[in-house]
Amino acid sequence: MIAPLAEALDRMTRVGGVWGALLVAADDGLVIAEAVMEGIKPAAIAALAASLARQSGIASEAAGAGTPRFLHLQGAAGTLAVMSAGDGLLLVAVGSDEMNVGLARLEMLRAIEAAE
Amino acid sequence: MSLVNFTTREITCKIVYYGPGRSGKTASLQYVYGRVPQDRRGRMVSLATETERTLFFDFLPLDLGSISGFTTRFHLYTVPGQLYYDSTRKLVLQGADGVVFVADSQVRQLDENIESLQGLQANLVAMGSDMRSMPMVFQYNKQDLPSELILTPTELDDALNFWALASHSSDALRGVGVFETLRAISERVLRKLSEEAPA
Amino acid sequence: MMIDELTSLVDEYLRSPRSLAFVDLAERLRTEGRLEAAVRVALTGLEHYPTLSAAYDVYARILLDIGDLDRAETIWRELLERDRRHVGALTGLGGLYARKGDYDSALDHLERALSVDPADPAVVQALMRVRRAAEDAEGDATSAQASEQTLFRGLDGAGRGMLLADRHGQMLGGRLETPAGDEVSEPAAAHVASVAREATRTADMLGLGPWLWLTIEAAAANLHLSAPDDQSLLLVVRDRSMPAGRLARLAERAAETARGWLGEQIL
Amino acid sequence: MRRSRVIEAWTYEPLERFVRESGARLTLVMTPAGQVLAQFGFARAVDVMAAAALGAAVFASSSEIARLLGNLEFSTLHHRGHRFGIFLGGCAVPRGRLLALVIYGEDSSVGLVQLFFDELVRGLQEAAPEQERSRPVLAADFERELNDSLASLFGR
Repeated sequence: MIAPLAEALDRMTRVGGVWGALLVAADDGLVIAEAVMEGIKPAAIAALAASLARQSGIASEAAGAGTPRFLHLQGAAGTLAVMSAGDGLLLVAVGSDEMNVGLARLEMLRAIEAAE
Repeated sequence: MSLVNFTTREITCKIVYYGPGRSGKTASLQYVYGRVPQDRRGRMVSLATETERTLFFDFLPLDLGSISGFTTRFHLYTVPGQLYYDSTRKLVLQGADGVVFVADSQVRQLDENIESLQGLQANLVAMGSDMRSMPMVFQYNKQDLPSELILTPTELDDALNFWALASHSSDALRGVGVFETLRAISERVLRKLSEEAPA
Repeated sequence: MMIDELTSLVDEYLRSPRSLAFVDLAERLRTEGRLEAAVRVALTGLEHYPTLSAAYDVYARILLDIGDLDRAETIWRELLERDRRHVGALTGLGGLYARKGDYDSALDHLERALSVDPADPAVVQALMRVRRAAEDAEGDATSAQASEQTLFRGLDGAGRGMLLADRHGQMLGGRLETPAGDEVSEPAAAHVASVAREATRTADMLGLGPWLWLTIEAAAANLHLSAPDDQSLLLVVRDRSMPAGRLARLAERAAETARGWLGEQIL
Repeated sequence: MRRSRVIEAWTYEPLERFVRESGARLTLVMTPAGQVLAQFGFARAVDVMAAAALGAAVFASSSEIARLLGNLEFSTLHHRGHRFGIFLGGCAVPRGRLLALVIYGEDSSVGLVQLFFDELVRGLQEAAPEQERSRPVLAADFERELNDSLASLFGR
């Protein structure tokens, strides 16, 4: 994994409540890179996050809101955050319901700037 | 290996047309494709090169209707004849329930026929089968050519048919002998099924 | 049920008694009220297919019509043990408990059936029947009819940025306009149902627990999707000037309003 | 239009759940020789028997390449086209090896197909019957029916 990418994912995993961070190919729903805790299945996260992003994109366009940049799915026991990183890539963070989504979002933005 | 379903009473068998390049394997299938009503066959698939030489295989699914209460289907395949394609020939031969060896009756093609037959034997052995256990018939094609250019069926039997298998003369382009050969191999494949159950 | 449809099923069944046509035939005979014939076809079929869930499902429905509620319940319970998302079993148990007057269990099973397949009209019809029966049983069929326009009155964005839809992507109330003022309520309602289904599945499969809400920060606006109750979806859309946290709070209040309004509606 | 044609009933439930969850357009379950055991989804999207033969050929040739590379075998193969993707995967059941050919469109992805394919394999393995008891297949006098059938095929 090229250094900046590995570093960015590593920093995302240091945000409170994060169980794992991934870079995902949006169209294929496949993992490109990941840093996840034991017991977390990256393949499932990538496939489902990409599918949710695609469906959300269609709904957002239909509502006249344009292309989504960031998704935050809140569950009773967990959280999923997905940011569009451009070029058909998604940055994904998954974690507990206590996850600091604001901080995760900032780390994602930093990772994208670092990659540019 | 035949797919037999006792619940829905359906049989599907695979028959492979084998032989040297340009011996008339594809022509035989094209004749069958042209003669059989549309509702009794599927689309013919041909994986061929630009120069219409079979690259991988031709495929033609035939519906024979009900035989002994079993809906019976035959999947006819051809293999590429050129020596170069031996690895793909091996793949197409996998799971075959019967083989039609299409020999080119021209005198100048005898060596190619022999070489292709040896290749078939080697491939069958590699699959755990052989000429005796695999239902097989010979189709001596191009018998319509001038007699001085071709070997007679008897001469071809002497040169190729060491196992006293059924052999039929044919002119695949005009369809002569194609029906008889297909009937012969179908009989042998189904007889094998009726004598012993699927492996 | 068209007679020729039944005859063609009977022909297919007689031609090959082992074919799967027996499931449809048993169901057709059941809906025709010819319960004895339905039982015979179902039991004969089960001899050939001793593990086919669809066959047990239709057999249980026949038993229910016959009145043998206990055996029907046992079969549907076993189906659910093998596949807890089996729509036929969930719907069957819903009808069974409704017949017993146990409306809470009936609604619970029917709502679980709908969460598996929100697009199933049979389940929606059953839900409506049972809910109405439950209301009648409680004897408070008030019929206040609040108009849709007053649905979100007083809330920021009411009338153009709040939309209530059912799980099948159809409008319940509210209105949504693009920043340019074009109404997009219908298309938005249609698509949020798919998003909600994906959010439910994603949360379930990734161990995030039941999903509560989804926010989408998009180029021209922020969207907040939540479920005021298990039958409806609330979409709140505000321009980017409203931060995500405030949008979530606004959506919570809109959800409360929606629950009240839905409670007053007779569906 | 019937959404499924199931030759072997035990494949129905795992296959139906896979198509529902993965959003695949069509899924075929077949033998390595390309004989179809079950199909589920929009069959009109493709000529099923031709697709099965070609799918089996792709899997056979890639397994041969894997063998040449000393690699045991590719477990799955994926080809992404513009509008459709093709996914091929193997599955071992008591009777031998089966293949699944999955065709999916833009409303799904190879990630989703792979995610639910693993579940399909488990489902097929649990549902698959043991090796079928061997029984004689055809009546001894099948030749007459065979000849009649072939003759009618060739319009003789």
